[in-house]
Amino acid sequence: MILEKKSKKKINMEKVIPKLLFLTAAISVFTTIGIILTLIFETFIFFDRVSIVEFFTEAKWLPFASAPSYGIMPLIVGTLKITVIAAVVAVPVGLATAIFLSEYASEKTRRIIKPILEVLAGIPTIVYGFFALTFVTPVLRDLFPSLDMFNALSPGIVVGIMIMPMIASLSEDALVSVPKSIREGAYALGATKLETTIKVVLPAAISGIVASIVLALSRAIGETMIVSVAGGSTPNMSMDVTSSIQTMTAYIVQVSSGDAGYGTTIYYSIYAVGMTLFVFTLVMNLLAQFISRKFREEY
Amino acid sequence: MTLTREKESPAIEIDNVGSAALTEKVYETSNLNLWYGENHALKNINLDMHQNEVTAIIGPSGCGKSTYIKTLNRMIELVPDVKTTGQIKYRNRNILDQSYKVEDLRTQVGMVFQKPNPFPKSIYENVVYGPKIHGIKNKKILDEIVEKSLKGAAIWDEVKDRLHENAYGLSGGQQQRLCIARCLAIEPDVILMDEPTSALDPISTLKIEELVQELKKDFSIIIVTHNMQQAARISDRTAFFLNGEVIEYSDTNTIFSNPNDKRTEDYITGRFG
Amino acid sequence: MTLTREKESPAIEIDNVGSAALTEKVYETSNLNLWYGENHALKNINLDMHQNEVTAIIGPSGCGKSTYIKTLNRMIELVPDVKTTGQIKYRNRNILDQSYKVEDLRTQVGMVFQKPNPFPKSIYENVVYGPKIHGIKNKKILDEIVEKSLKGAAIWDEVKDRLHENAYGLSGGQQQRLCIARCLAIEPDVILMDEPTSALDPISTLKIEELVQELKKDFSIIIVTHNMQQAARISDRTAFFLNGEVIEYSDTNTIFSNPNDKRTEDYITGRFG
Amino acid sequence: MKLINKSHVAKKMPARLAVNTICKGLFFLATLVGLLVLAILFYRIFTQGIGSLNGDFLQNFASRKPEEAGIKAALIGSIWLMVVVAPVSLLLGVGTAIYLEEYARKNWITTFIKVNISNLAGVPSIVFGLLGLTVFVRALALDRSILAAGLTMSLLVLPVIIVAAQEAIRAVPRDLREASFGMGATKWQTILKVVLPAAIPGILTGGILALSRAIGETAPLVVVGIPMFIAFLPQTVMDTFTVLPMQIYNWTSRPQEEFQQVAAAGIIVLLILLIFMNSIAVIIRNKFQKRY
Amino acid sequence: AGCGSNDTSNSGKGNEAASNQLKGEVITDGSSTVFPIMEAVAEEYMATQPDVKVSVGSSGTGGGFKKFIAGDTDLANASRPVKEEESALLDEKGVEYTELKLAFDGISIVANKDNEFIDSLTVEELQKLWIDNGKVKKWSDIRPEWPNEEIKFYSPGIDSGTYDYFNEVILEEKPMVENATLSEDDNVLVQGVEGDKNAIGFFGYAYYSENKDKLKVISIDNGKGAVEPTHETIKSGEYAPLSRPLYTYVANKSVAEKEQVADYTQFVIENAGELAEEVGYISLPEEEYQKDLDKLKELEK
Ligand SMILES: Nc1ncnc2c1ncn2[C@@H]1O[C@H](COP(=O)(O)OP(=O)(O)OP(=O)(O)O)[C@@H](O)[C@H]1O
Ligand SMILES: Nc1ncnc2c1ncn2[C@@H]1O[C@H](COP(=O)(O)OP(=O)(O)OP(=O)(O)O)[C@@H](O)[C@H]1O
Ligand SMILES: [Mg+2]
Ligand SMILES: [Mg+2]
Ligand SMILES: O=P([O-])([O-])[O-]
Repeated sequence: MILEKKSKKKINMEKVIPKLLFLTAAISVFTTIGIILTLIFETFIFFDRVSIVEFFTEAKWLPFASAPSYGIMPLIVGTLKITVIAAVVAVPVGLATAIFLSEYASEKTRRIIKPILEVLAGIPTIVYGFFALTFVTPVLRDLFPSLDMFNALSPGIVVGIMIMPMIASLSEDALVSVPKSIREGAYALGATKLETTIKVVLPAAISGIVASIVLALSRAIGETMIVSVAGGSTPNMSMDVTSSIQTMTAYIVQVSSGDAGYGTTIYYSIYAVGMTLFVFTLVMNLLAQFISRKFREEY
Repeated sequence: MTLTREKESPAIEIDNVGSAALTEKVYETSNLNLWYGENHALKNINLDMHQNEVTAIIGPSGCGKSTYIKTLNRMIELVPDVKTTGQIKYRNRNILDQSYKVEDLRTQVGMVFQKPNPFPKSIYENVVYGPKIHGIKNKKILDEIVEKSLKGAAIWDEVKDRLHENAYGLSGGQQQRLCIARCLAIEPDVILMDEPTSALDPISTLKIEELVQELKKDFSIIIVTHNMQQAARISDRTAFFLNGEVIEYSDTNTIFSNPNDKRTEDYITGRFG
Repeated sequence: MTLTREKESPAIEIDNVGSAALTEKVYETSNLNLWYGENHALKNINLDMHQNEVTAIIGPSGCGKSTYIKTLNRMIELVPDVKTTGQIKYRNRNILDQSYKVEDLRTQVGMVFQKPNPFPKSIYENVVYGPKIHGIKNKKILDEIVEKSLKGAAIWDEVKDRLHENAYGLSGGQQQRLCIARCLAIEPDVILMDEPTSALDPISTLKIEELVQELKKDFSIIIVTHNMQQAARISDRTAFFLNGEVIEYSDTNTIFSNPNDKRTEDYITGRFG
Repeated sequence: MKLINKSHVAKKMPARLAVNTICKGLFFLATLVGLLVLAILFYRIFTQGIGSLNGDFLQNFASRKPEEAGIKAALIGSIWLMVVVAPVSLLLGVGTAIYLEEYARKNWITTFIKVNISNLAGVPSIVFGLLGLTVFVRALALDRSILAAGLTMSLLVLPVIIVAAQEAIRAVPRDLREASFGMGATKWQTILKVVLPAAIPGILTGGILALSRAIGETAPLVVVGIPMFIAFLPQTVMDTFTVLPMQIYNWTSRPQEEFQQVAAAGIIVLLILLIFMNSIAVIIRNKFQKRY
Repeated sequence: AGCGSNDTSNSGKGNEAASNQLKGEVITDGSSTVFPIMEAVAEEYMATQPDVKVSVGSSGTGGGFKKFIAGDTDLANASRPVKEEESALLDEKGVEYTELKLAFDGISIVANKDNEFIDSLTVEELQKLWIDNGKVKKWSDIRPEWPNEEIKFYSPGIDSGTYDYFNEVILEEKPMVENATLSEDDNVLVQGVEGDKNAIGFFGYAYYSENKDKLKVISIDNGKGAVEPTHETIKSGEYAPLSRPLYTYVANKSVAEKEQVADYTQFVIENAGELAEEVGYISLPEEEYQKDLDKLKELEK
């Protein structure tokens, strides 16, 4: 009786839907192709004027000098400094928050705190920029007088604070979706909450956690305003976090909102930097995927 | 009326259980009430459990068997909004007292659940999880524990060649036996079993039942079961639950051959198989 | 050797099953093999199932019972990396043929699983899920279906006042009966049951068993069970699986009173209860 | 015969419990860090901006005079932007996640798409601006409209939604799907009626994070060419507009001290909008959240 | 207060515009330095012509020219004259344009409030301070009587119009001291100089005049005695060489074809001076605006 009710339309849906969904998935690919195309032509013009070898081997980034030097390394170093500092802040704090919320906090606490933290992720980055410059930097300068007005430390920490809710929130979801029965199994063996969490729940949720970290760090790499406001704009190669830096993104903003003439080599350099950044995140993501797959094999 | 009978029960016990009644008491439950929010799930439970005995808890679905057995190792606390009154003494200390550390309790009191719940790890890692968290690191001892526990749970032969594969590749029955092995690995004092064989085939069930008989020499076992034959076969005492109350608690022989309460008799005779 | 016996079985059937053998065949399985990756889980299965009969599948844990029953409605396809050869005819059409729409098949062939798996929705929504996806929208008809199905699964009285509460608040046994009700709601032709009573208490089990007897008047039922008594009590034919092979398939009386194969006998006599 | 030394186990117990308690404290402190930062930020912004926040501020357009400057165009513009971004990014994001988790076969195309998505998450927003300018503004001739900016922004936040939705869908237990298939439900019905409802909390988390980002972004819109000053309200998605963070950015870079207070007031408005949006999502999320 | 209305020479024009209600769009983009002037002009213009939709972007001088070249905008605001590369591209695309001057921005050199010794600098001293010589610079290197302490430099970002102009007239295209702290945001520089006792920095006049109480301004001696940057000295050209003009570029085609663009451009020229003053810049001498008006008249023909 029920079978007869089936309409032809439904069968067609089953064929159409996957194709539609495939199209939506393909949009991300089109976006990437679009980005590459947008970047590549201007990048070619740039490399027509500046040798690609110099770009990667030269240790100085001085595009505005009378004898300009285009060595991307200092910008990469600046970006890495920010990313590492942000990771050092965001990963432990974010994971600890996720664990606290999913394993220790009462349902009520959880429901209150999680959305509050998510507000942190939505504060305009320019607000964070001034927060870093006018609050975090002075506090840090009280602690370490040798710290410059513009430095890598303060924006790094603030970028960490900005991406922390992303890790906390997404990891918390991953932890919560580990079945309750698995936790019960561990508790019943006399495991403490900590032991249950670290040895059973966390590994079971590892793919979600790694995904959240990669996502957050990608955002740290791509972050612009905080770094431009509080990090200064002096590209350098030193490993020192107390002095002024410049990141790849900050350079792109500097030029694209600045005075550089359209058609000048400087103008095209932002596309070359953008392309480098793109490749940089690509490599990092491939690496993260590899690591996450390795993790998963264990379980 | 139930209460009156409960109060008489010690006398009945001594009459019927004979030597067993002289053993030490592991658990003493008195006036235990439990609510899930508004739902009064356990009503004034009074039950004593004895060392080196198998105590069976039977009763229809939803009568509170799982609830009660989970209270014995305070797993029930994981459900939000649960309230208890009364007391449960384990080895003379009230476990419902919040100063009693649940981790201590659960190290003494192992548990096997109704639905198999292996960790998403290898078979080996599942078994050594307990010993490892309790501080055993010696690889040789761990290997021995794994073999002994898996043999104890009658699953060694099936998995000995794939100890490092994921436990989720096992069939339902195999998973449950693995969970039993995991519990045995911490060598507990009491083992709580919530319908441990409901997912097992008869041969494995038989092995587990034999194992229970074996284990009771050293441990005390409390088992929830639907299977009245199982209760009759392996337990020394049986408690019959109905709607959150203990209707009758007595020596297993008495319960099955000569129940005191009409409801017990009705339930027993509705049996089959 | 197994194969030889399999080939003789039609003759045995006709001798022993009598009238039942004359009924129409619902399923005809021939030379079915199944691999999970490298693991050869079903080996050359040949089995016919008949209309308006209860066919029981018994065998020890891990022998392939669940695998086989899941192949009958192609649920096995959800496991990645499964390969099959041979054929299974349902009402004379080979369901392993990829042109056969699984949705059609599964609308005809309902299934109840080993572990209760209600949707995280209300009790009511669980039951009407099937009818709704098949296009029934009339509220009155849906209400009727809910009542009829829940009564059929012997759970109506317990839940009739809380139809719109979440199904996860039910006990394990109640959840499983809800799943049975959910299956009945689509009024299938064949019902596959994978140890449907393994999480149920005896009273509910009895009700389900009675229900199975009732349902077989209109439907055909294939049931996997550990409980040999259950198989003996409710089935017309019984297949005994071992290590992925059908060792013996015959009229239930014959299997239990006079098994052909030594292994069957060993398994049967290892029984208890 | 005993392999486990009970007294040894008992001796270790206090230390294990202590570690548990200490870690619990640490986890709690970590949670407080986030809350504390938020509190400091809010305190600073509110004390600075509350004076400028009044009815006129909400009803006026931007002005060169701090006391007359208002946020109307930017507030309405941000709301318009969300009206485009929310449905487009959720539809595309959840659609992609469903495709990847439920339909995609394990082949190089799928892997390629996945790598693509996580990579897009790291592309700086300004690059999306360049893309939006080339594709939406110029090639599709959408001009500097709400639609062009909204589509650009949707692409920008898409990866966050996809990744969150994928995780949420993956976490739905397999036996729920089996139950649905077992009743003859088609794949799409199963996804729509069983998988998605169960995955909604996780999807919404992604949605909140994504929209929060979209509402606070400036750089790509600047590149797309969205003006900073506008003294009229958009009527359709094809009109041009401006948004809160651009207006705020503009004010913070003014030399006059009074504009810093106006900027703070603008931030308060943005935060209120943000919290309002989050609350809606959180209410839906809490309604659906269930531990299996 | 309304603008144009208190300027008698413009009143005729303004009235004519008011009686003739226009419609359509005027799209302007470009320099963030010019943005406040353009915003003010647009604000006033829309009070007289509510149906003309004027939008003002702020994507930088370079970004503004890029859009101008692509034909996206009617006016490109700039904090420097159009560059060779840009005008080549404009020719290539066949975009004819007219340069209009809007106002002056005076660059102010400032030090920390607690700096007791510094009052004025000569242009040579400025060069000595800011041009890199590979060594760490101390105050005593400039004048021996000054303290033997390291100087901290604060400068606008290399890609800003302010830097560009400073680079041209002071640095003469030689590299700036390497350890200078650069920021794109002038408010950030104010913070830096305010918080650093040995700081010296420069930025737009408006940022100094709004923060007079927090900063110490340095007079510049260009051979004719020390001159402090003030409204008057900048306008008169006395404060030299550190004041630069700000521009807008209008597409000839837009003026010829779009009535509202022509009308708006005229409004810009008539009101830029006064409105520039309001937002912190300095107006040009009157004859400069008259020259621009004449240019515009030519185009409208
Ligand atoms: N988490 C819970 N929240 C609210 N009520 C619950 C919860 N768990 C169980 N209950 C209710 O408490 C009663 C006792 O449930 P319990 O699981 O203890 O029964 P049981 O005897 O173990 O049944 P079964 O044999 O089906 O497992 C039932 O009515 C059940 O609906
Ligand atoms: N998804 C899977 N992948 C690989 N092997 C599997 C999978 N599922 C089952 N198996 C293997 O196939 C064999 C048959 O399993 P099946 O679940 O059919 O047994 P069963 O007879 O139903 O057992 P039980 O009574 O314990 O449920 C077992 O050896 C099992 O380990
Ligand atoms: Mg139970
Ligand atoms: Mg099975
Ligand atoms: O925005 P600017 O080009 O004036 O620096």
